[in-house]
Amino acid sequence: MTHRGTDSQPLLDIRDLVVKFKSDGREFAVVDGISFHINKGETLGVVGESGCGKSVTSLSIMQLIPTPPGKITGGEIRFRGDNLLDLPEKRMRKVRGNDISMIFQEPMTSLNPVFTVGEQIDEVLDLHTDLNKAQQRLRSIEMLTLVGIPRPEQIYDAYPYQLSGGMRQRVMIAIGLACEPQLLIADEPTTALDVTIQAQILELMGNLRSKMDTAILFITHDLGVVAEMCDRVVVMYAGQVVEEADVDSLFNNPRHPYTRGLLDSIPDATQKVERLNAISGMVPQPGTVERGCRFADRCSKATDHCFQEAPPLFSIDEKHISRCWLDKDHPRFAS
Amino acid sequence: MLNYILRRLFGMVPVLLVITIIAFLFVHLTPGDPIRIMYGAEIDQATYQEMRERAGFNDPLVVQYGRYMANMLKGDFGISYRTRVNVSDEILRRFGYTFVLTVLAMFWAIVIGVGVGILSATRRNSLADRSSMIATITALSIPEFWFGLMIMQLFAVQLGWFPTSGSGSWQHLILPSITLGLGVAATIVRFTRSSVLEVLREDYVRTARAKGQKESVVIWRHVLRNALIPVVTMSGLQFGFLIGGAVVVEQVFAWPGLGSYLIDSILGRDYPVIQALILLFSLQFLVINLLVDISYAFLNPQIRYE
Amino acid sequence: MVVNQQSPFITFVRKFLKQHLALVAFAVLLGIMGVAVLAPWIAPFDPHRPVTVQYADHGIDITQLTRHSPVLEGVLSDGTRLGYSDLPRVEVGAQNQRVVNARRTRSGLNITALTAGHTAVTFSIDELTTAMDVYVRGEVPLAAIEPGLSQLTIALAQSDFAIGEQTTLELKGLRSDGTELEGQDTINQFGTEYRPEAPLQVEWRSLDEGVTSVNANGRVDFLTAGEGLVQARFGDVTTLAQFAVGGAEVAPRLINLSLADYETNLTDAYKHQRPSGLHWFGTDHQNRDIFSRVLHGTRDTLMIGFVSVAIGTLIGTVLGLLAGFYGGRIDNAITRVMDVLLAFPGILLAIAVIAFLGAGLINIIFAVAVFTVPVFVRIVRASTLSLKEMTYVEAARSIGVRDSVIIARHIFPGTLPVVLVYLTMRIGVAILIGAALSFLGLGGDITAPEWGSMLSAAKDNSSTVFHATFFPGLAIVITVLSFNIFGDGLRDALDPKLKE
Amino acid sequence: MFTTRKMGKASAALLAALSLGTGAAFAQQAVVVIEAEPTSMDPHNTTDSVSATVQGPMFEGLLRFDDSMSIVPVLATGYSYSDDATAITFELQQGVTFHDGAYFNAEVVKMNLDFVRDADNGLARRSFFRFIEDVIVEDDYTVTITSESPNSAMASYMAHTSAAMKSPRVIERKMADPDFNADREGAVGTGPFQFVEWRDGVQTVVEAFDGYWNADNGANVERIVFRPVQEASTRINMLQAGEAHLVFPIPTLFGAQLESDDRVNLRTGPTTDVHYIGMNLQLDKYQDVKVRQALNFAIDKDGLIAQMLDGYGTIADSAIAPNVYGYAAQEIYDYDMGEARALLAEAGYAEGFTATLWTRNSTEFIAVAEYVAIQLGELGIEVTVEAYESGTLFDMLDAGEGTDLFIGRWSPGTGEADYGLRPNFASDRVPPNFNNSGFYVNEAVDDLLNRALASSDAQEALSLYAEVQEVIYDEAPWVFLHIPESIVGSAPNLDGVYVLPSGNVHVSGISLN
Repeated sequence: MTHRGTDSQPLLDIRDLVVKFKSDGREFAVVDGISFHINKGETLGVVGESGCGKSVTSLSIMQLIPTPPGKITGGEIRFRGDNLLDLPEKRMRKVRGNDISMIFQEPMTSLNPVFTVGEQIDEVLDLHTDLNKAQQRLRSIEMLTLVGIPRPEQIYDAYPYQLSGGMRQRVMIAIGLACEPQLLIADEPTTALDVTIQAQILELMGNLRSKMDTAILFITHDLGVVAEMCDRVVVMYAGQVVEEADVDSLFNNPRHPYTRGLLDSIPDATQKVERLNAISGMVPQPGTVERGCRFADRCSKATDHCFQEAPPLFSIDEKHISRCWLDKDHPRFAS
Repeated sequence: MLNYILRRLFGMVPVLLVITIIAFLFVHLTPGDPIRIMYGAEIDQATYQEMRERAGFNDPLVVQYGRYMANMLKGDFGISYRTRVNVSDEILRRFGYTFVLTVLAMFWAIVIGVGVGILSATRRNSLADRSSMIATITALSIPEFWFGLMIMQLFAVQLGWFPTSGSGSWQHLILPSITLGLGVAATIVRFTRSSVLEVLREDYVRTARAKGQKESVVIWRHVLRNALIPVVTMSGLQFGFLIGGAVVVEQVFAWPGLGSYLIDSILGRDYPVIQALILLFSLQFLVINLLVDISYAFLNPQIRYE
Repeated sequence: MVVNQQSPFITFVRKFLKQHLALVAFAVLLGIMGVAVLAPWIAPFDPHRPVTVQYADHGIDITQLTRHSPVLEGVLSDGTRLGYSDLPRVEVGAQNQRVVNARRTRSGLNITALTAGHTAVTFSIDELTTAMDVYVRGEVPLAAIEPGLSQLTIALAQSDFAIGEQTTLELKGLRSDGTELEGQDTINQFGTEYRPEAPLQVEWRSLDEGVTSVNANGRVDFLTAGEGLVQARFGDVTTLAQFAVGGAEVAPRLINLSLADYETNLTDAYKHQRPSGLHWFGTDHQNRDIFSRVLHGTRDTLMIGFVSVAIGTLIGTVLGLLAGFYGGRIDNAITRVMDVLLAFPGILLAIAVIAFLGAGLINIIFAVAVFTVPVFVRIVRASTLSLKEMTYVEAARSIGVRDSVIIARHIFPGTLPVVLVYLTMRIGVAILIGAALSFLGLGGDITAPEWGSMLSAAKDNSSTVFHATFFPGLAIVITVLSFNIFGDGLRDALDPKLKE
Repeated sequence: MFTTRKMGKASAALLAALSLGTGAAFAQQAVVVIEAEPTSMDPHNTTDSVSATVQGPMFEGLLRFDDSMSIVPVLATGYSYSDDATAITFELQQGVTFHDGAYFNAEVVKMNLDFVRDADNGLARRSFFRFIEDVIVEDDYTVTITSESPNSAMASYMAHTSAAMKSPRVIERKMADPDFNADREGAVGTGPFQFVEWRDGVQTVVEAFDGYWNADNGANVERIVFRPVQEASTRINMLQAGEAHLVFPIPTLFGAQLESDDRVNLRTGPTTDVHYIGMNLQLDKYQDVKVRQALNFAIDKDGLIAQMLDGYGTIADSAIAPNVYGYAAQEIYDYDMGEARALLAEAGYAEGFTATLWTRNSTEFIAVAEYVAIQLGELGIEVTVEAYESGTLFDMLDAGEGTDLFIGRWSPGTGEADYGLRPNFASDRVPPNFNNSGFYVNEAVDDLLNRALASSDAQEALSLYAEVQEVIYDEAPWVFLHIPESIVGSAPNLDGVYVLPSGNVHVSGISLN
């Protein structure tokens, strides 16, 4: 979470979000006080290993956390000023798919096998627009062409099982953007695709973003994608934000040891290396680290202090913050 | 789709042929002799031999089978040894009784089964869910005839709400159909519940919700269309087994359907009736299977039959 | 994601332990299996023999006699007493033939208790009758019953009279409980109290042809010479008085019959004794202890369940895997055969096999196994079809893994939850089918202490004797219920997608 | 004699009337529940008592048995034997018409008897009338039946239900068209009720025939409906719920319970069914009479009646039942295990032997078999019970191989000693012929039976039958068990029905007051 842009109010502003999950009678915070914001038309990358809480954060924006076992226990999610957590379910439904929409990681199972592609796109139009059946069909076909699907008329009447993974993801994007939302949450949209398709999808998302001036919350564990797609990046670890910065300053001047570890483990095609270097150890189970920095036991520069006391966020500069005692002589960040 | 149906119908013929052979052999090789059964100890050896000769029992089995198949193709299933009535007329007359009983039992079973199944799946671990689970498991563990005897004793004899047995008016149908439908209803509840739970976990349900769709529409349109496919198969299977159950229930409630007719004829070694009934039951079952498969394709586009 | 350290088996056990209901069911099942093994030692009675024969070695003295041999003596007019063997043919009759069966035997007289209740039993030789009261105690306590009159006697001071003389006979009555009634008035008084709705009175009658005449109060007039004979009657009971009138020569004749005891208590300890402290589930129509029979029956019933379903599952799963995995001709052949088997709906297939092979435990097991195979083929084939589509199977095939290994290691585990769930439920169904076969009269050895046969034997009197049908039926429900709940627990524990 | 227990208190009658629906109209229809489906409406082709009972109200013979098995005239006004008992002449009732309008006369009697005796008509009762040599029509209303050998039991044969008279038109139609199904459509007799319909598995209905010749004791109800219900407990429920007027047979255990039920009137009557355990005398273990007598002493008949029949039965003290003509009581083998063990030891089987007991698979038979097996077990004889469907059992017994012990029941339909003893003890009736399944061969018994049948002097016949029964009882080829009572349950307001010892129930006189 960096300093507020002076010019306008952020599109989405998350403050101290806490999400707890109950299992076997014990409750622990998968998301432990997260804050960040997205400005209009901006693409924010959220990076972290699996289990750091990035998917849960995205689901809590849409308030699709399955309760039980999960529950949003604290913080605010302000979208265009009003706190989504206060909205009654009826109003929240108005937001989903219209103002904020979401696409998921697994395209193979994200579409309903017993309905045609057209029916599934028409459904979101039917919910949020007053287009009649014929107009919905036209709009859907238009969206299909927009996302680069060949022979859109036939695909409109086809069933999901007749489409490849890439094609299905394009349909998901079509559904997501059909109502021209202001924010598109993409939860690892290309992870399940092979590389060539991945590139096409990223390029497609790039064009659409500029055409529709849609903000994208891009959740991934692939720093390569971040570099290519995102304006700003938030690095998450074990339910907390550990670093946030513009793309360039993050890649050129990573402050937090975890971010540096992530960047070092990107294989460099030019050098021959015996072993790829990786960060040793495992992500701690949520709620297992009571005291000190959560990355301490995997951090090569960890000192006793790191084990005793959890580091706060420090402002490296007005657009760059890091949660590490190494930067303790920087001013503490005050949101 | 059409030639698939034709192919399946054509495929049934050999199966039915095999069944007629099995039914024929099974009946002729089992111990016991219908002439002796019908006339008991009263007739002496000479008359007994005469009657066997006239009924053609002494001819070689192949000849008897040939005669039987020839008649059958003419739609004549022969004369019942026990009641000396034309078997096909008798079956036609009694078919209505069993059909009404099984259809009503199936009606109870589907209405209760699917309704309670969805209810308990959508309100998981609530009181309703837990109690319905206990009730269904218990219902599956009770022997049908024991349950029949108990409710007959309570509702018919003690309280007199319903007639104890026999046929006549709609009241006669209530107790037998509930007894018959009990087990099937419990099976459908369990199956519907697990199927709905399965689908609720699917990604496309989350997609539907992400579109801003109402929870009720998510359930009735997205979840049910997928969840009901296995339920249809299971109900199809259960309908076949209903006829089996009917055999016991008809015996307890003296319901003059095909079930009790079969038991009487097996105990009475009534060859023609046994053969005809076995053929009828298997034909009925194969037709039901075909209907289920066709509905399967209709419901689930993924499985296309060329 | 939370990375899981333990082996799948431990997770399975951990998840299973959370199913409290299934745990209880599992404990009940262990209990039932224990009973099946230990039945001969824990059963209070031998299940094959009637309990009355076994009471002796249970330290229960058979006070409940079901039989009584009355000792009858005749009294001659000259006072001599005759034993049974010297008496002429005695006619024996029970007033209520449902309560006792009274008759002559080669050695003497015999009264056998039939059902609970009270009756009088009369013994008569020509015009002489004496009676006794028999009480048969059953389940329902007897209503208090007034002891009836058993014997009349006339005390004759003098027996030879002259013509024209008179005498009044003194009548004495003896009730079955020993109380004595002096004189005709007291006896008549007792007559009105004993049967208010049809009061009994003493009646006098002269049996000789005109030698004597007697009035309603027992006053005798001697009219001509000869043997005088006067009968006194009260209900069924009679006595005689013999006179030598006008110096006539009179041979001694029987004037009275007497019994060693006029009252006896028997017990209907025959059959269908209601559940009691001694017999928790009561006794069946052969008076065998139902609780012991249920215990012994556990073994046979479980055997039907386990063995038949084990065979059915094994065959069914293998065929299902082959049909599902290979498809094409194999699938078609197997499905067609299954269609033939499935063409006999449910119990009909088992009936056909039993009717063909004849009754017997082995045949039931085989019938139920055959009945189970098609179900497993269909279930396993369905899940194999869907598992086959999974990417990890294609992945395995793409790296050249042999089909048999794919099926064994990749596909079969996927079908495990469905197979296991159905396995436990089919055991329940197998037990139910076994019971239904018995009910239809096609079951195993009808005399065996097996639950199905016990139900079949009791089915004809299920509406009158509740316990004979109720307990075996309850035993079936509890066993099948435990299997079903245990099956559910297994399924939930084994289901990998189970998030809880 | 049969004893009627009138339990009906005022309230019970009212309740029964109410529960049976509206007053007069419905009361005119009597519902009779029977245990099985009738097999035929043709008396000449019927062997089971259910069909005989259903045919009862429609058909009449020349004579019939009353409730104490004595012969009563019906279509014949009287009969007389020739002095050498080879012929019997009947004077016939005049003015009798069949339901289809045909007249009844001597010619019709001859046509009936000739038709049933003709082999190619394939009627089950052909062997029953084999004793008839010829039927001579003396005049319109006099007919004489002759037999080759002297036979004093011909009257009893003509009183049997299968000696009923069918309409001549039915016989002519059957002669003309062999495929005509007389069993279904041949129900045309002279009785007070005529055939309406027979729907298999549902009901058989007969209604009052207004042209009945014997006007003063015609039908007392509009219609009688016979409903087959196999399940005993269901039959009893129908009776208690007031859905049926008459229900039989009632298992003995229900008897005890129904005694105390006001809604039900129980009628019991002695039958002529003698239940016994047959032994295969060809096996050497049964050769010695001491063994056979030991088995008789080892069975507690009193206990059997108390436990298996709930008291509804008497001990069989001869090979035929008390109300069979010619019965002579013997001295019962009382239950005496000591005597039984001694006899067994004397015969050289001190440690006992193993045996198999064949029985029919109906519940009552199995219960008796179990009881006998348990008691023989106490004597050291290991008995395994094998239950078979009745037809299969007759097959196995007639085949004559592998027979050991078997439960038998025999009741002479003619109600006289010859048909009671000959089929079971005559040496020419050993398998495969029917019923001497124990291979009992005794020339003296054969001779006595033939002389008794031939003698026209009743007293001589009776003494001969007494002698035969004594010989049989002492030689004990059977273990003599019991004679059950038949139990019939009826609504309190039902009357005019009696149970024949042969098991048939005479319902023609049924009335609902």
